[in-house]
Parts: sequence; C-alpha cells; structure tokens
Amino acid sequence: MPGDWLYIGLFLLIVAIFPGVPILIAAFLAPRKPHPLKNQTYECGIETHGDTWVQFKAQYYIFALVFLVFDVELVFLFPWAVAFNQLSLFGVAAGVIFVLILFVELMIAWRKGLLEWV
Amino acid sequence: MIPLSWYLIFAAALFSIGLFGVLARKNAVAILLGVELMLNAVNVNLVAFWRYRAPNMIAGQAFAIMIFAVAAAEVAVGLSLFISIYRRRKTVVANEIDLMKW
Amino acid sequence: MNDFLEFVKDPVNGIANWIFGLLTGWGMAPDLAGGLLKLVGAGVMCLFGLMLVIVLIWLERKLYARIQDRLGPNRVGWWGILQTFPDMVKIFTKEYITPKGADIVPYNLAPILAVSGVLAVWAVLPLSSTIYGADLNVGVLYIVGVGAIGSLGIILAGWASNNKYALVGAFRAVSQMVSYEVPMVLALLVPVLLARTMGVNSIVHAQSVWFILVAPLAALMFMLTSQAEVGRAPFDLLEAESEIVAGFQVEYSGLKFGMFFVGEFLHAFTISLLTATLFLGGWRGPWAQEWPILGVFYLFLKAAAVYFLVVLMRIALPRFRIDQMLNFNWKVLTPLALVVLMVTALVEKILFDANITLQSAPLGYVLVHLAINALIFAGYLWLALSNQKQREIPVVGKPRPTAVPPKP
Amino acid sequence: MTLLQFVFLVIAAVTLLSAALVVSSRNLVHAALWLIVSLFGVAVLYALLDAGFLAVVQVVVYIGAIAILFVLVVMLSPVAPKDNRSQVDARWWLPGVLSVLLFGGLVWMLSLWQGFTSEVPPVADANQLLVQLGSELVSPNAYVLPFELASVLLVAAMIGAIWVAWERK
Repeated sequence: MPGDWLYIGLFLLIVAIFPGVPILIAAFLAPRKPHPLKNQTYECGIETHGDTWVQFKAQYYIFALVFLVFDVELVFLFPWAVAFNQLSLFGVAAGVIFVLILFVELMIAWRKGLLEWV
Repeated sequence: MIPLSWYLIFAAALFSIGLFGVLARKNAVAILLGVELMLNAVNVNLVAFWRYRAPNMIAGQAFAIMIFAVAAAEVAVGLSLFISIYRRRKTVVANEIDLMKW
Repeated sequence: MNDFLEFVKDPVNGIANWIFGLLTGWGMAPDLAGGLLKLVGAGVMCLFGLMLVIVLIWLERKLYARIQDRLGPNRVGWWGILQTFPDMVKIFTKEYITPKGADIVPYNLAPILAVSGVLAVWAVLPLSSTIYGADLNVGVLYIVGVGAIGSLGIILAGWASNNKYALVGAFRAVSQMVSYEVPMVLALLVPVLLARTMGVNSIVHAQSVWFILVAPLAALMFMLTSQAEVGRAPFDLLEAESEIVAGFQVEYSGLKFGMFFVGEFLHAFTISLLTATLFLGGWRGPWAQEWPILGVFYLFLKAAAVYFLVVLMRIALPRFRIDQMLNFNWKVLTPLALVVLMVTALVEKILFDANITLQSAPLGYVLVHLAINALIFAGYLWLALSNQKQREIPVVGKPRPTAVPPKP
Repeated sequence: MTLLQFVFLVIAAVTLLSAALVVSSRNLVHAALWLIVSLFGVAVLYALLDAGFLAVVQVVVYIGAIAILFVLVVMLSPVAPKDNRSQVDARWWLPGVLSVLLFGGLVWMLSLWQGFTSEVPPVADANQLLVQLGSELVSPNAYVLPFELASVLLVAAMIGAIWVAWERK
C-alpha cells in the first residue's frame, strides 16, 4: 500500500514536470519581439473598454453551490458502496434514504425555480 | 518513523495561522479562508490521533468526514451571506458591516 | 526458450525485473532500486500518454475530414500520418504573447495544470492484469479528484488572462464542469457498488460479465457526462468560437495554447479508456490472463471503439445553449442517476440475500439488472414525454419572410 | 532520517508556508490559490497517515469544490483583485501575539502529555479499513444518525444559502 502511494506521488511530480519542459524549450526556440500593440488584450479587434474584473451574475455561484453540497454527500456514499457485502438491510436502507434526501433536495431546488437559467 | 508529536505541532501551527487570519484580516472572504485552515488543522489532529492511539476504531476517520460536511455547509452559507452583503452594501470589509452594532 | 516465451507474454514486467536484478546486482539497496523503477515506470507511462496524442490528433482530423467529405491531412507520410510532426515544429517556434495585465504565475501554470490533471488519471489505469502503475484501493475517487485539478487549470486560465471573453469562458467552465461532475460521480458509484471496491484493477477483475450489460444506464450517463467534462462539442460552451471568441484560451499562443490542445485530445481518449475499463471489461478478453500483453491490445481496442463514438458525437452534434446544457444536467441526468443508484442498491441487496450474484448465477443476475434498467428508462421516458405536452415554448419574435416583394 | 520523515518535513514546510501566504497576501485570488496548495499538503499528510480515503476526499471536496467556490466568489466580486490597500487590520500585531501565544501554549500543554511522542502502531489493511468505515457509517450502533443528519444539514445549508444569495427581481 505505501508503495502505491509512493508511485502516485512520483507520478504527480512527473505529471507536473512533463508538460512544463516543452513549454520551456519552446520559450528558447521561439522569437521574442514584444510590441505594445501586440500585447494588448484581444477582444474582437476593438480596444478593450473598462476593467476586466466586472461583476458577474450570482447564477454561476448558485450552480457551484448545489454542486458543492452534492459532491460532499456523494463522497460519503463511496465507503457505503464498498462495504455493501457486510451491510444489513438496515444499512442498505440508510444509504438509500441518504440518496432519497438528496433527491428530495434536488426536487425542492427545482420546484423553487432555483435551477432555471435566467 | 514519524512520531505523533510532529503531527500535533504541525496542526497547532496551522491552527494558529488560521486564527491569525480570522482575527486580523479585514475582508470577509479572507476570514472564511482562515476558518478553513483551522478546520483542516483539527482534521489533521483527529486523523493523527486515530492513527497513533486507536487504529482499531474507525472513529477518527468518521469524525473527520463529519467535519468535511460541516466545512462545506459553513462555506456555502458564509459565502452566500458575503455575496448578499456585497450586493446590498457594496463592501467586503468585515468592520464596515456594522448594522447590528449599536 | 521457455524464458523467452515468458518474456513475450509480459515484456513490461520482464524488462522491469531485468533492470531490478541488474541494479541490485550492482549493490544498490532493493528499496532504492524499487523506487527508481517506479520513477522510470511513471515516466514511461506519461511519455506514452503524451506520444499517443500525436496519433490521436491525426486520427481525429482524418475522421473529421471523412465525415465532412474531405480528405484531411494526406501529404506528409502515408495517409498524412506524419502531419502532426511539422505542426509540432511550427508550434514550437511560435512566439509567446503575454497579454498586458495578465497575472503571470497563474497564467503560466494553467496550461500545465490542464495537461497534468488529465495525465494523472493514467497512474491508476490498469493496462493489463500485470501491467499497472498503482492498484490504489480508492482509485475511482482518485480519478474524480484529479479531474477537479484539470478544471481548476481552466478557471485559472480564464481568470489570469485579463480578458472578458476568457473570464466568461472560465465562468461557463465552472458551471459546466462542476455541474456535470454530479451525475458522473453518481454513475461511477454504480460500478463501485457492483464490484464492492474502489480499486480500478479490482473493478476489472470483478467484471466476469461486462458492467455495461449490468448497468447500461450508468454506462451511458458516464459517457455523456465525461464528454461534458472534456468540454468538446456538443458541450464546448467554454470555448465557443462564435460566442466568446475562444473562451478561456483566447490569450494563449504558441505551445501554451498547444498544451490546452494536447490536454483536450488526451482527455477525450482518457475518458474512452475509463469507459472501457469500468464498463467494458478493461483488459479482459480471451487468454488475457495468461498473456498479459494481449490485455493491453484488448483494452486499446475497446477504448478505440469508444473513442470513435466520442469523436462521432463531437462531429455530428451542434452546440448546446447554456440553459439547455444546465437543464439537461440538473433536470434529466441527475434525477435519473439518483433513481438508478437507489434502485440498483436495493435490487443488488435483494439479489445478494437470495444468493444470486455475478459468480453464482450470472444469467439471472444480468437479466434482472437489465430488466430493472429498462423499467427505469421506460418510466423516465413516459414521465418526460407526458410533461412535454404541457410545456409551451415562449415565442421571442414573429418569424417574418426575409425578402418581401416590393409593393407595386 | 528516513525517507518518510524527509517527505513529512518538506510537505509540512510547504503547507505552513502557503498557509502563511493565505493569511497575508493582498490579492484575494492569490490567497485562495495558496489555500489550494495548503489543502493539497494536508491531503498528502493524510496519505502519510494511512488514511488514503481521506486524502482523496480532501482533494475531491476541498480542492474540487470548496476552493473552486472560493475562487468563484472572489472573481464575482470586482473589488477584490484591485484593492491594493492593506488587507489586515491596523492592529494586526494583537492577533499575531495571540496566535503565537496559542501555538506556544498548545505545544507546551501537549508536551506534558506522556503520549506526545508515541510511535506508530500497526494498522489494518487499507481495504479493510474502508469496509469498516463504510459499515460503521450506516450501522445503528455507530454513526448512522450523524450520517443522516449530515445529509439534512447540507440540505438545509444549501437551501438557506441559495435563498440568501438569490437575486430578487
């Protein structure tokens, strides 16, 4: 088991290095001729107007919020699924009720119109 | 092998840094970031105690999972309050949110 | 001769054992030699993944061209198979243009994250019964976790570019990738439940009958949602050219842009590999157990078949609108996935108590699960269609003829 | 010093450093990104503690969901990135002293405890642990009530949070 985690650690290190190396190599191969006009922000050819970081709709946030709650709850279910053979009927029912709560939650959000894109 | 003390000192340091963030930062989101650090420090402690003192009982891991749920709920509500306050009062500074302070 | 046969059956482990023997023979500590070998293995696996992209790009361009009644690349090499190499030379010598006001560190980190988030999945993929990196007992969750790192790269790219289109692309990426992760995780729970394990290799071992036969709905949902995770057509809202220029990658040039490109192609093939592994039996096939090298062949054959479907979807379907995309996720896939999970768990428990498992009575087991899946799907279709009638589509504007003949 | 100790020290240093940057960087997006590095370090520590499941859950939940939510909110509020004023209170030294005192006090109190330097006992196979965790989470003699309550809590939090954040027309 520790061997597996060692492999994962090494793999993550390599995975971070491998895409970086070609980018660095290309930085040496590529020409470098900066120009104030060239380095402008590209927004359809017209000059950029105003600040980029303007306020966006809270709608994006709400979807991320629903996702957060679902994600946390679903992670709980993984050990339940792994231990399925050892579970009594009560245990299985507890897990199913857990999913049912999620389902009801989704229905509430739907009925309240929280899932509409406006 | 790593002794338990290393983990405990690490967690204490992480908790203290988080506490500093909560007390010293002005921005409401930054305060929440500090709270996240503190919750993580607690989680490290729980898992370390489970591993070193009671590896046969799974309690430490189960508690840590509950803390994940609590952290998620806290972030969800806290950030929503932040967005709502920002929309009404155009401020993110915790000191300026003083409508309840008389 | 016998040694040679063993070597042919499993060349990868043969070479690994040979190097290990060589290193320890030189007096290296076995632990260190083992660690070094793991490092080399990880490096070879990554390199293999990245080299595969060269073939994939050619393959996809060729398929694209065939469906659009063109020839595609056909000048460099046989059937244009070497076309990618001149393209690489070109992209390597392109200038990096960093836009004014960009946040330098996140800006440069984003393309790396976009590739590494995909490549990291390969750490737990079993290529055959003996050729695998790590048989992690939480492999499935690991796959979900590193997927999150990939979407983080896209958000960073959009934010750090100091460009409004890029930022809109990043927001769309969040709402899309993050939303589609919910049914994806739900669909992944089904094979975990059926195999009673999260280890990817153990899931392959458990599939004496392919899980696509036991859980066809979960397999279908996994394919759809992972396609959305990749962010290709019909789910390519985050880089929709006609709406937000190129989305999060608009300010990238040269190989930094190329890395996003590589990441996308690699991701498309990786989800095919995952679908093949989790639902199509992975490396399983005739004699795959005795001849591990055959397992690699079977796995890639299955993955290629899935990849063909993925590419076909990309070519044939038009892009969703953002509200359609979110509705499809939250009002179609997620409720369906929740119901599938609940019913599968209950049926599985009843069958397990009645001692009908995949090992003891495969035919009955598969038939029951298939029937349940068909029932859920039929019920769902019936519900959806009966709701369809009540809904009316709001008319935005009256259609009018484009050319009205002038009145005399 | 063994390899594990070396890995622990490196990871702990990186985690604490990025945690310090979380509470001190002026740009909030950078603070949120440092938080991600810090959380990843904690995930590695879980893996070192033989809690592989928690390590991946940390990545899925914290980095995949909570940190993304933070980044999103910071990007949603336009003042954050260009606000170059000091982000800490004028009296920042007071919490600073308090934190250092707390750290010192905690370490001092823990060092009095005789279990402070306990060595690591053997642990069951990782897969067995996972099965144990799964069956205890839904067992009536263990954690089934917190398990279901966590679900209800998250539902309540989600609905409340959406209600608060919803833009009323």
